[in-house]
Order: sequence, then structure tokens, then C-alpha cells
Amino acid sequence: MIGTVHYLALSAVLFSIGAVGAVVRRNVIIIFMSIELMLNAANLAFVAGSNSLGSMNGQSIVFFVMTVAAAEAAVGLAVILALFRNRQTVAADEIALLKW
Amino acid sequence: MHAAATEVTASLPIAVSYLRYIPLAPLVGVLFHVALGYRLGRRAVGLVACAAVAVSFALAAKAFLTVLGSAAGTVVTDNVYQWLSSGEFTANVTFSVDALSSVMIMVVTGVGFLIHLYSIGYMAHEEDYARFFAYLNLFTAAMLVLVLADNLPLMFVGWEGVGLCSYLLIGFWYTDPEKASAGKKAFLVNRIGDAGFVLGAFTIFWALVDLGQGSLTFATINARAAELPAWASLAGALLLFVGATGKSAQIPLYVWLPDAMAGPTPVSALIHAATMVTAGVYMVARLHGLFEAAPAALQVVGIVGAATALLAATIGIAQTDIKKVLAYSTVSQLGYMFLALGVGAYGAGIFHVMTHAFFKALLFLGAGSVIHGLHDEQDIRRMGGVAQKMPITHATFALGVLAIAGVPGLSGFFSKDEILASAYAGGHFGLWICGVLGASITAFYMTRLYVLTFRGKFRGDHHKWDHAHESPIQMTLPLMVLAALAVVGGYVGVPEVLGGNNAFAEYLAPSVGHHQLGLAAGTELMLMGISVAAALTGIGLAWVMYSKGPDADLILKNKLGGLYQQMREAYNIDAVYDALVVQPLMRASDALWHSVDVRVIDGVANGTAAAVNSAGEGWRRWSTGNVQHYMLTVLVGVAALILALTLSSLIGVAG
Amino acid sequence: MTQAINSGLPLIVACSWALLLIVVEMFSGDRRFVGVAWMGVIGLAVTAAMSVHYASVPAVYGNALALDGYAVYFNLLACTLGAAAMLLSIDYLGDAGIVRGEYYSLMFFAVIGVVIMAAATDLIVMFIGLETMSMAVYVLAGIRKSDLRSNEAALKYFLLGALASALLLYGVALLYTITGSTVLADVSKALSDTQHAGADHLVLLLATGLVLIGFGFKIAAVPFHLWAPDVYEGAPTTVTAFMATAVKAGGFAALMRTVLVALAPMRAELAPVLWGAAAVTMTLGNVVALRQTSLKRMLAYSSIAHTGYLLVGVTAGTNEAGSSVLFYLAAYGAMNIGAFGVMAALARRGRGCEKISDFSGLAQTHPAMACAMALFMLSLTGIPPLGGFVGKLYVFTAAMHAGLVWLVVIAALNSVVSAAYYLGVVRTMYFDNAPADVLPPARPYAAVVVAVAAVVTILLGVAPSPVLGSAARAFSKVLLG
Amino acid sequence: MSPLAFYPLAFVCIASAMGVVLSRNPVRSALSLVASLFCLAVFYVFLQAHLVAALQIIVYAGAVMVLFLFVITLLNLESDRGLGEKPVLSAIGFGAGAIVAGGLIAALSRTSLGARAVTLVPTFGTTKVLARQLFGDYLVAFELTSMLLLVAVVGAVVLAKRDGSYEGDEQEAAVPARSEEASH
Repeated sequence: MIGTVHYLALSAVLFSIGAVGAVVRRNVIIIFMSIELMLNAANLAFVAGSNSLGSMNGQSIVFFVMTVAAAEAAVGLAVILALFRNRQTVAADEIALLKW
Repeated sequence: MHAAATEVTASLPIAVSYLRYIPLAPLVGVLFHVALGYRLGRRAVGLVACAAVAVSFALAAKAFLTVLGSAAGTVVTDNVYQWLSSGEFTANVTFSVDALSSVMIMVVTGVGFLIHLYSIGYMAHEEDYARFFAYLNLFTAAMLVLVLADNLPLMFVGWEGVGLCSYLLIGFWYTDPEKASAGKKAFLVNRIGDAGFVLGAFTIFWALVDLGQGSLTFATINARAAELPAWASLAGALLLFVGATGKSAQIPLYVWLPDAMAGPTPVSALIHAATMVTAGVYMVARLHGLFEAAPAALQVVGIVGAATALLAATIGIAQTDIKKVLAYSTVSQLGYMFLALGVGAYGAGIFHVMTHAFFKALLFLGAGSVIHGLHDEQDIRRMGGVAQKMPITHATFALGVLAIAGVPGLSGFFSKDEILASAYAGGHFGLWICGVLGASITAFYMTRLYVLTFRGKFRGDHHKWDHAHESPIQMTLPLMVLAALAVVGGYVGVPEVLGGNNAFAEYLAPSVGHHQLGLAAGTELMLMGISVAAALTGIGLAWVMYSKGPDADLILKNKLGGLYQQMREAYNIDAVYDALVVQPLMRASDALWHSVDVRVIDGVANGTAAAVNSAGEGWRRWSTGNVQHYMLTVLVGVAALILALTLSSLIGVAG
Repeated sequence: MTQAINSGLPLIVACSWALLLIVVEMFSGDRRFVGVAWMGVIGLAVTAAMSVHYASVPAVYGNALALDGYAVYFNLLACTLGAAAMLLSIDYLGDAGIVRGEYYSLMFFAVIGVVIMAAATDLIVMFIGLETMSMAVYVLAGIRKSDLRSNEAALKYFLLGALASALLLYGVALLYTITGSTVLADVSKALSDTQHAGADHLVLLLATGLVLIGFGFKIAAVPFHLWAPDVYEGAPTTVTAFMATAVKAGGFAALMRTVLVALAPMRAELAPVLWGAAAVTMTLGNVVALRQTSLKRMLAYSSIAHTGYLLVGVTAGTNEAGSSVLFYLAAYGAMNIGAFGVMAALARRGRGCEKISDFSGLAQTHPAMACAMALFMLSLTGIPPLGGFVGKLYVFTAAMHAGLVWLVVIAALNSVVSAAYYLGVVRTMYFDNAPADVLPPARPYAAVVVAVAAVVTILLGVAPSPVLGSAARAFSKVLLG
Repeated sequence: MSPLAFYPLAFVCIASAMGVVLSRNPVRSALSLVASLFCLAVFYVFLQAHLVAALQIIVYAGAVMVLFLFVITLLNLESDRGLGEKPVLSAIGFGAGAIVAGGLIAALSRTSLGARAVTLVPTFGTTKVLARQLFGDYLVAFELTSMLLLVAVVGAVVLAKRDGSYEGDEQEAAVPARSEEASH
């Protein structure tokens, strides 16, 4: 029988994949999508937790997290767009005027 | 220990409200200079600066006379307001004048006033006149806060304030980068001392709170020092003494004082000879109860003092810059004061603070007068015969030299003799030997300085000689007053064996206890004889050697060999510190900055080959400010945390 | 019910005011947006005043927000810092090529985010507050759209901020799964429950770690500080001033409430982590700051170092330490707003005012500005009797009380090192010669802000009692039990 | 949920998540993410979170991901070389990721969660209950979220919109000068 722990383990795996993606890719949009994946992993944990506790709070929280993620997407893509306009690139390692 | 300090008399407070104006008056002066100084011109600035200090002096005299005229143990206090308070401790802005601080405020305002007066003449051609006097007045205010404070935090305000002003005044001629860096060095070395001061204060405070005592006043600390745990009083006293070595230029933190001579000469006289540098001595005397509770710390104070007195004196022999000689002599004399404190003779230490303020201020101002008259010549090898051109400077300077050399009848003799006698009486034979040796060397190099400057024939460029002139009255008047003080200043503390009644020690007794020598009259006279003989030997030797001119240095050089070179280069302590402290710190900064923030991350991220290549330039190519590397750091941080927690937990369970 | 609404009124008014700002900005004909800026300042003043007025209402808004003393303190702090940053921005914006009036409403929203973070008693509400603040600040950092550095700052801040948010959220998710709640007090209760002592302990530790990392990012604690120098340098100076002060205050507000309330039962395990973070953060910040040539980057590392000092207080975790952290944040805010304010007051387009060497001889050309800057530098060093000194004194004494002797020793040594670079600025201003092309005169609004910041810095040092008292009162009811 | 359904679905979910990270083409990454989000929606259904599942598909996989795809195509992004360019960085990243996953799973497997026996009330997960909660306990959070969205919208407009209507050409002219300056 599949229990809460399985769901949480799955969420941990997704979380880690997202974290790895955020580090290893140089395309900032893919980095950003990886971070979205991490947020979704958290959502899965909330829903699984909610189910195991028999309390609906977790589901309500997911509702807010989705909103936050949507807001983040709007702002993040706008940031990327503004940068792209000036630099014609979305490669993380080419964006390094500010250093030391 | 033969000597025993009598109990400190319980204090009898008199509440007044005028003490606050003592530091406030110079502070008002500062505001005046800053706001109006440039508009109202030099005369106004000079006048206001001197008047402000004069007001302080008058009020200080009032407080002094009150203490003098009242019963022993009288303390005049002025509680302004509650400054800091939290659940467990309070610190007020409270000024208090007892016997100890009354001597200090008299010296600070009195000598300070003379030096302000002198500066009007000395700085007459200075462009930034108002700024100079603003700093000078600010310094006076800070020094007065330091001396008048009745608790440690308030003292720290003055403590940091004088350090800051010293920094600003050393670097006053900011066009000269070397001078600016001397200022920075002074400030940084002082900051190391300050860290000691703060940590010491914290230690004591912490231990006091454990006793249920939330007050940091000196009275409380001294009264309850004996109840503190031994380690707390020892650590607290030692840390505070680190602060004192910074401010009062003792081993190992004395290195800033010789460099501080880059500042204008009146500044050297006021801050780096007469007042600020004695702050450490004052602080230790102020907290004598604490230091007595930690005899080991007191021992350290004495040993450091004696060692500094001797070491600095040897360096003084080989210096050629008139101000450098005086600087090392200051370091050396401060060593005597700490020697006195270390053997429990607080009164003698403070006595020397006072006499030293007179004669050292005199010597510095005299040197300033010479430098001024010879158009900024500072090298004594290119002086000589100045006595003809500057009779007043010459006469007063000579008195200063005799006083510092310890010639009987002048102020330095009485105070130094009391210190040496106390050391001997306390059974500190080694310290006594150091002291006598140092006294002899002091007499030697001061005579050398005097002879090379004022005697013989002028050795410099004849243009300078032709234009050499005696200084104006604003400058010579303070010299004369200080010379008078340097001569008679010692008579307040004539020891009983010479028919005096040691009035100075009696007066200070309520603050710091009375130090009984407990020596037979014969012994005391014998000691006196030895130190006088030592001084006269030094004077005579130097007189004979240097009458022929500065080439006599060669004799010493031949005799002492490599040691002489070391003495001239002040044992290269600066280079040692640079190698041991400054360079490692700078390297650490570069390394941390490049490695943690740039190198490791990039190096790791770009392959181990890069990690091996540690050459700075090689790394630059990779240090990209790349956000990927930042993200990687975060992830590695998370992984490390998770790994550490998981492993420790699993092991914990297994164990 | 009325009470509950009353206690929420300041927030409601603040949100409405921010909305109003957007509308007013749209119809504002003035491209300097002076009116909008002033409206923002007035709105912040009203918010602050209302929060003080309704502070006596004991009601808690559901389980989400509490208008307790702690929240009110941070409310006042954030509103003041926000207003100062807004006033600094007048004229700076146009000169920097920023022609968006939304700037002020975004800053207003960021302040609201800080207020929510401080008032939140539920981790999710705290998270929403954090995101509101962050979202506004991401945009503000990048609002100088034509400037590549500003773009880059926004991107770096955004990517790292989003990553940190995800870590924080995952930590909260794990906490929720185990303890069954995100309400701070309930989490605390569940954590002290013995049922979680054994098997669940490790997950709770990991969750706590993730939450701490999330907040550690916002306050720029090592090793999550890397964004700070780049973002501080790239963002417009006025935004940097806001980030260095108000955003950091918000981060600490949330961190302290979380660590000292929700995670209180885990204090024993957290203490070494916090200890290490404090020690490493202040040391790295100070040592690296020594070699910086850009004033903005130097101040960034300095702000990292100050995070370390503040973490000393958090590590101690007592009532005394908590209130000293609150005081320190106020003093720190005044001196940093002032320091960045001097930069903003003198900066002109095409004429950088960000390198330390740009301030050569400032004492000759701008004596008042130089004097103020010197004052801020000395206060940051911890010279008495200035605000920074009293702040450090209180934090370190409290830490000493809590037995963190060695941490205090490290902190004291650090503050010795820090003197070197702060003093470098003073030396450059006072002892170096002014360049031939002198900096332009200071902007009037900014000059006023700098003057006020200087006065506050002095007052916090000379007469700290009122602020100290309110900090103590503000913190007195935060700790449970 | 039976293991027969869980494991295949989990596999697809993880595989598509890996797809996000590994695809060279950003469009393919985005589509992989959509697939992964779909799988999550299925899990939500099994966990009695019906409304959340619906929102996941409508809002997340729908609206948000469309926005991503839109920006990717707008910027006309080419494929990059994926992980090939920085092997060391990638290796460390994957190593650290493995530690994170391993540590979390190890910790989770030791918890008491498996022993938790909660019988869900019949109304669990219904929209009605969720709505009551959203507008009851979470009213403040709900209102604040609306403000958050507003901030995001304002912010996105500020950044994404060109300044042309305000400042005209002066702004655009400043750009090349600055980039030149920056390249030194």
C-alpha cells in the first residue's frame, strides 16, 4: 500500500531534481522552470501531509503557493525579458558585469 | 611585600551641576569653529578656542579647590542623566571629581590651555586654522569626558574620542600621504587596544551582574573587585591593560606613537605627551581596586612598564629626528608610570604623570619652537648652536632636559625617585635595576639631544641659520610657564626623608590609597644617591661625547655594532608586525574574497586543474560573478547541512 | 469582531493607499513624481500612526497576524526607512533615467511586505509577506531598465531569491506534514510534544534547516550572501538603501519570530548552527570588505558583517538579546540610510559616485556631507557615543549574559578589523585631495534625509533610552512561556 | 493508491522532471514540465484534493506554462549545449542533488508518518470545505495574496513595458554608450 511517506519521497526527489536543474543549466528560463518544479514538490508535500493529517489546511496552502508561483512567473519572466532586450542573451554565465 | 596600601576612604559625595560644563565648554568651541570659524577669521577662532579651555580650567580649578578644601574622600559629582539602561545594568552620564581626577583635569585643562595658546602662534600660517582648533577643542572635550567619567562606558566615550581626534590631528596635513597613513596606524593600533578595553569591561560587567550588581561605576568595581571570581578579575584586568598599552604606547602596542609625530608639534605636545597617552595610566589607577584583586595582572603591568621604559630609552639613543627622540622618551617615561602602578605606587605614578606633563610638554613645545625657527628642520645632525638665536627656547628647553634627566631639585627628580624607591621597597629588585638603567640612558640621550641642538656650531644650511629667529610671545610665554612648572612642580611631593611631607601622596590617598615605602631613611637616601649618580653619569658622558658633534654616534656604533643599527631602526618592530599581523590579514582578505567568494566556487566549478593553479591572475579569468556559481553554493550549502544533520542523527541513533 | 477589524485597519489602509498611489501616478503629469513621492511618505506616516494607535487593541487577526508590540515596532521601523528611501529617490530617479512612477507604489508594497512579515504568526502568511516584499524589490532592483547592471542585479536577486523561497517553502511543507500546522504557536507546541522526539526528529531538523536557509538568504548570512554585493552594486542606490535597511529588518523580523517562537523547542540544536553562522558571517563580511574599492560593494560586505553581529543576538535568544537586536536594527537603519543617502545625494548621471575614490577630498568640497558620512562610518565602526556603539554594546552584553563568551570575543575582534575599511572612507574624504571636477552640490531632499539620519544616529547613541525602552517592550511578549 | 498505479506514474513524473533539466531545447524543457505537472495533478486526485488538481491543470499547466512557452518563443531561444559545457559544475550539482534527495528520503523513511491512521471525513477535499477555509481561517492570507498578485502585475508591467511613451529616444540612445562603458 502506498502511504504518505511514498508521496513525500517522491516530492523529495522532484525537489532535488529541481534544485539540480537550477544549478546545472545556464539558460535562465530553464533555471526558473526548475525552481517552479521545486515549488511543486513542496505542493505535493503539502497535499500529502494534508491527506495524512485529515486536515484541509494543506490544500488551502497549496492554493496560495500556486498564486505565489504565478506571481513569481510574471515578475521573473519580465525580469528576463528586460535583460534580454539589452543583452540578447539568457545564458546565466554571460551575465556577469557585477563581480568581486 | 613590605609596602602596604592603606584602605581607601569611603567617599563623601557633594552633588553639583557645573562639572558638565567642563567638557561642554570646548565642545561649544568646536561647534563655533565648525559653524562660524571660516567666516569670522583667525583671531576669533584662536580667541574662542583658548577661552573655551580657559572656562574649563576655571571650573576645574573650582572643583579641585572644593576637593582640596573638604574632608578627605570628598567626591564632587554631577549626575546629568541616565544614559544606558536595560534590565540588568545602567550607566549614567555622571561626571565626578575626586582627588585623582582633580589632578588630571587640572593637568589637562592647564597644560591644554598653554598649548592652545602656543598653537595660535605656531599654526599662524596654517590655511585650515579653524579646522585645527576644532579638532584641538574636540580633543580637549573628549579627554575631559574620559577623566571625569564615573563609569566605564562613559570613560569609553572619551577613550574613543581622544583616539579619533588623535587620528584626525596626526593626519592634519592631509596632503602628505605618509602622515595620513601614520594617523591610520595610530587609530588601528589603538583599536586593538580598544578591543581589549571592551572585552575587559564586558568581563567585569558580566562578573558584577553575577554578583547582582548592575552598576559599572568605578566606585562599585573597586569596592566589589575582591568578591569577583579570580579568573574574572584577572582576565578583566589584563584585557583592560591591553587597552592601556594601546592608548599609553606600551609594549607591544607602542609602535604608533613615534609615527604619530607626523602631526603638528603642539599636537605632539598635548596629545602624544601630556594628556592622551597618560589615559592608560589614569585608567589603571582609577581601577586600582580591580588590579589589586588580581596581583598577577599588576605584576604584568610592572614588568611591561619596566621593559618598555628600558627598550624605548635604548631606541632614543640612536634617533636623529628631534621629535622622534622625544617620542621614544615619552614611551619610556610612560613605562615608568606603569612600573609605578605595577608595584602598587599609584600615587607615584600619577605624580609622574603630572610632572611629565609639565616637562614633556615643555620639551615638545621647545622642539616646536626650534623647528619653527629653523624653518621645519627636524634633524638634530643639521642643528647646533641654536642657543644663540633662541635664548628663551634654549633656557626653557635646558630646564626641561634637566627635569626629565632627574637632576635633584627639579620636578622629574622627585617623581622618578619616588617610583624607583617604591619599586625597591616592594622587593621588585629587577624592576628597580631596569628603572635606574633607563634613567641613566634617558639622561644620556636627552643631553645628547640638547647638546646637538643648542651647543656647538650650526651644522645646517646657512640660509636657515640666517633666517633663524626666536619665536613670538604666544609661543615663548607657554614655554616659560611650563619651565616654571617643570622646576617647581615636584615640590608638592617632597618625600619625608628630604624634610617634605609628601603632600601629593597624602592628597591622592583617598582615591588610590597610601603607599607606604617602609624603608629606612638611610636606604632611601642611598637609593636616591644611586639614581642621581646614574643620571649624572649619563649627562656627563653625553656632554663629553657630543660636544664634538654628532659624529660621536660613530663611537657608539663601533662599540655596539649591529645592535646600534637595530636601535636606530627601532628594532624593526614595524616590519615584524607587518609580517606577523598586517600581511596575513591582507592575505586572508584576498584569499577569502577570492577563494570563498570567487576562487573556490569557480575553481571547483571549472575543474580541479584550476584549483591547483593558485596564481592570482589565473583565477581572474574565471571569476565571473556568475549566478550559476552562487546557486551552486546554495545547493552545496543545503547538501552539506542535510548531510551533516543526517549523519550526526544516524550516528547518534546507532551510538 | 470590531476589534479584529480595528487591529487590521493599519494594513487595510496601507494597502488601499498603495493602490491609490498607482492610480495617482497614472494621472500625474509631473515627471519628477514629487507629489507621488510625498503621497507615499504621507501614507507610510499614516500607516505607522495607525499601527501605534491600534496597538492597544489586543485582538489577533485570526491566526494569521498579530498587531503586537513587535509588529508595531517593525511597522514603525519599516515605514520610517521606506519614507526615507522615498525622499532620497526624488530627483535621483529622473537623473538615473528611471521614469516610472510605479517606483513609489512598489516601494510602498515592499514596506507592506515587511510589515506583514513582522506581524505574521503563521508561516504561510509570513511567506506571502516575504514574497510581496521580494517581488516588489526584484522589480525595484531592475527598474533602471536601460542599465545593464540594474538588469543583472534584478536577475541575480530574482533567481537566488526564488531558489531561497523554494527552499523555505519546502521546509515549511515538511514542518506542516509532521506538526500538522503552520501557525507559529502550534508548531512550537507540537515540537515540544514528546511524540516527535524520536523518529520524526531528523525530518524536523532538516525542515528547520531549510527554513533557516530561506531566511538566511534574505538577511545575507554566509554562505547565502553571494547575491548581496552584486545586487547592492547593480541596483539604483536608493533601492540599495532600502534593501540594506528595510528588507534586512524584515528578514530579521521573520527570522526571529520563527526561530524564537515556532522553533523554540529546537533551540538547543539550532544554537550551534546559529553560532557558526554568526561567526562566519561577520568574519567573512569584515575581512572581504577590507579590499573593496567600490563603496557600494564595501557597504554590502559591511552589511553582511552586521548581519553577523545581529545573528549574535538571535543566537543568544533571550528577551534582552531580542530587544537589543531590535534596537540595533534601528541604529543600523539610520546609519545605512544615511551612508547610501550621501551617495544618492551626490550621484549624477554619467558621473559615478560609487567608488570610494570618488569621495576624495569631499571634506573640502562638501564639508557637511563629508561630516555626515564620517559620522555614519564611525557609527558603523562602533565608536561611542553613536547609535552603532550602543547597539553593539547591547547585543554583545546580552550575548555575554547568555554565555556566548567566545562569540563576543570574535565579534569584538571583528569590530577592530572593520575600523580599517570604514576609516579608509574617512581618510579618503578628509586626507585626500579633491579631484579637479568636483562633485555637484547635494540634492536638497536627500540632504535633508542625510541630516535627519545623522541626528538620529547621534541621538540613538546619546539618548538611547526611549528607543531602547520601546524595543524592550516590543519584544517582551514575543517569547512564549 | 495502489502501487501498480503509483510507481508507473511516479516514474513518468520523475522522468519528465529530469526532462526539464536535461533537454537542450527550452521548449522541450517547458513541455516536460507540463507533463510533470499533469502527473502531480493525478496524484492530487488520489490524495482527495480535487479542486487543487483542477487548479493545477488550469492555472499551472495551463496559464503559467503557456506564459513560459510564450516568452521562450518570443525570445526565439536556440538550444544550448545542455550539460556538456560544464562537466565539473554539473557533476557537483548532481552529487549535491543526490545527497539532498538521499538525506530527505532517509529522514522521511524514519518518521512516524507511516503509523498515522486518520480516517478522512466524507467531506474531505470538497470544494465547499476548501472554500469555507479559504474565506474563513485563511481570509487574511487570501486578501494578502490578491495584493501580491497586484504587485506582481504592476512589477511585470514596469519591467516588460518599454519606456518609450515616457522618455522617448533619449533612453534608448543611452544604451549603447553604457554597454560600451561596461565592456571595459
